[in-house]
Amino acid sequence: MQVLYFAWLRERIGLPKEQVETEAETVADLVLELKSREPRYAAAFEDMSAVRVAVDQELTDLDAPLKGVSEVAFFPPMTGG
Amino acid sequence: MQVLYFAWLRERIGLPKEQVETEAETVADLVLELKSREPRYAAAFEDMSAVRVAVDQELTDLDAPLKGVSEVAFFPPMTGG
Amino acid sequence: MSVLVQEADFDVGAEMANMRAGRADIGALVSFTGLVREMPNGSEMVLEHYPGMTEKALQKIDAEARARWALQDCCIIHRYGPLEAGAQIVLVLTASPHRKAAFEAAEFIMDFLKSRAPFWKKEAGQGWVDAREADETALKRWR
Amino acid sequence: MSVLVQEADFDVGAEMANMRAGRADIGALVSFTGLVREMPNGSEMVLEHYPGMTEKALQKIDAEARARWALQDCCIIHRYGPLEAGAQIVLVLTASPHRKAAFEAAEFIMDFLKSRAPFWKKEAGQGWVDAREADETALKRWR
Repeated sequence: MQVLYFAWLRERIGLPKEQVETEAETVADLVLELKSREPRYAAAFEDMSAVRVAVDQELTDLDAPLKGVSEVAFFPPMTGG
Repeated sequence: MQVLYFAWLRERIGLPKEQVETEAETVADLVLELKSREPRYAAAFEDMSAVRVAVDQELTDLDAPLKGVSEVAFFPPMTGG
Repeated sequence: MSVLVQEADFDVGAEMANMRAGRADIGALVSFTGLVREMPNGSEMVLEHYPGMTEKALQKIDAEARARWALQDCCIIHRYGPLEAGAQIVLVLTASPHRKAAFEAAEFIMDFLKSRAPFWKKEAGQGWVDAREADETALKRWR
Repeated sequence: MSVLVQEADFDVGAEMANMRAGRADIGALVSFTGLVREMPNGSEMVLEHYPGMTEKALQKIDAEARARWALQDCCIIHRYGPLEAGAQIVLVLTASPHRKAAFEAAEFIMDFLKSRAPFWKKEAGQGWVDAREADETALKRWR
């Protein structure tokens, strides 16, 4: 599964995207898994109220299932326009 | 006093403006006076709910006093924009 | 001058560029352009107006909008005379730091202009256009 | 295509002329242009986006607006990359027979675009711009 990071999440984690092999069933599970890996993930995902998630390029939430998913993205609240 | 007519009021009365000497105290009085003059005025002012009035270029109503006024205009509801 | 009443056409892009020129504090620029819609019979209309009162009425609407919203600039251009189908009739431009004020002020100006500025449309072959009840109703929103 | 995500600037006048070309049934044309406002420190910002998802999100907003209002046409252009103070960021154009639909649809699109399209602003010397509570609140109007 491709995992993407944008804005300050990209900066804290230190890369724009990576290939992640995981058995995580939901986005929340994936976040826990990443946090346990390295401090930079723990720092990025410290306050999940400031993090938004998209699964296969659709906005969703932490409960979203990951079965069959090819792309997950994490980013802060959007500030376009 | 200068009296102006616009749109179908101008067409019914047959002129865009005229000088009127009057003792009328209000716009309503002026309308009565004009109606009594000639049928074309009576026809133009037949349905006053379809007529709007401006006194010295400010929208107002039939009760407006005419003392000191130099310009009165009659026209249908506006359809600009 | 932010109010123009003219027979000539106008250039929306040029008016916008003009409003933006020499400043970088505008966050939101809203434009409304009113156009002559194709008519079933005939393709031309004539817009009559009340010279003198028209400018005053538009300036009053412009001043009222500036008093109600934090506008950085505001511009109203309204044409008169013969106009073909597809032609531009009116332009309202509003500039503000934030979008809500720019949108609301432009809507407010159009709502008042529609039934408070002395213009009358006559369609070729159709006669004088009736005022729309909806235009009068639209004003109530701003009371 | 009515949705464009691009680094290049856009020409509002040209986009409007394009929308009006070859037709005379449009009565109301509303544009919203979002601009980079001058910042206290530094005069540049960078707009990051999520290629692929951005286009999808904007197309979804565009489709939603067309479903809710009787639009004759609709166009969204959003830039990304480095942008100087005064630069254009976003353009929304809506065309309709009547003004109410054109105004509402443009506001709706901007309200959703602000907090639902994947763009993030970083100001030079200031860091990432925080989302505004007011932008989230603005969405409630459309429920």
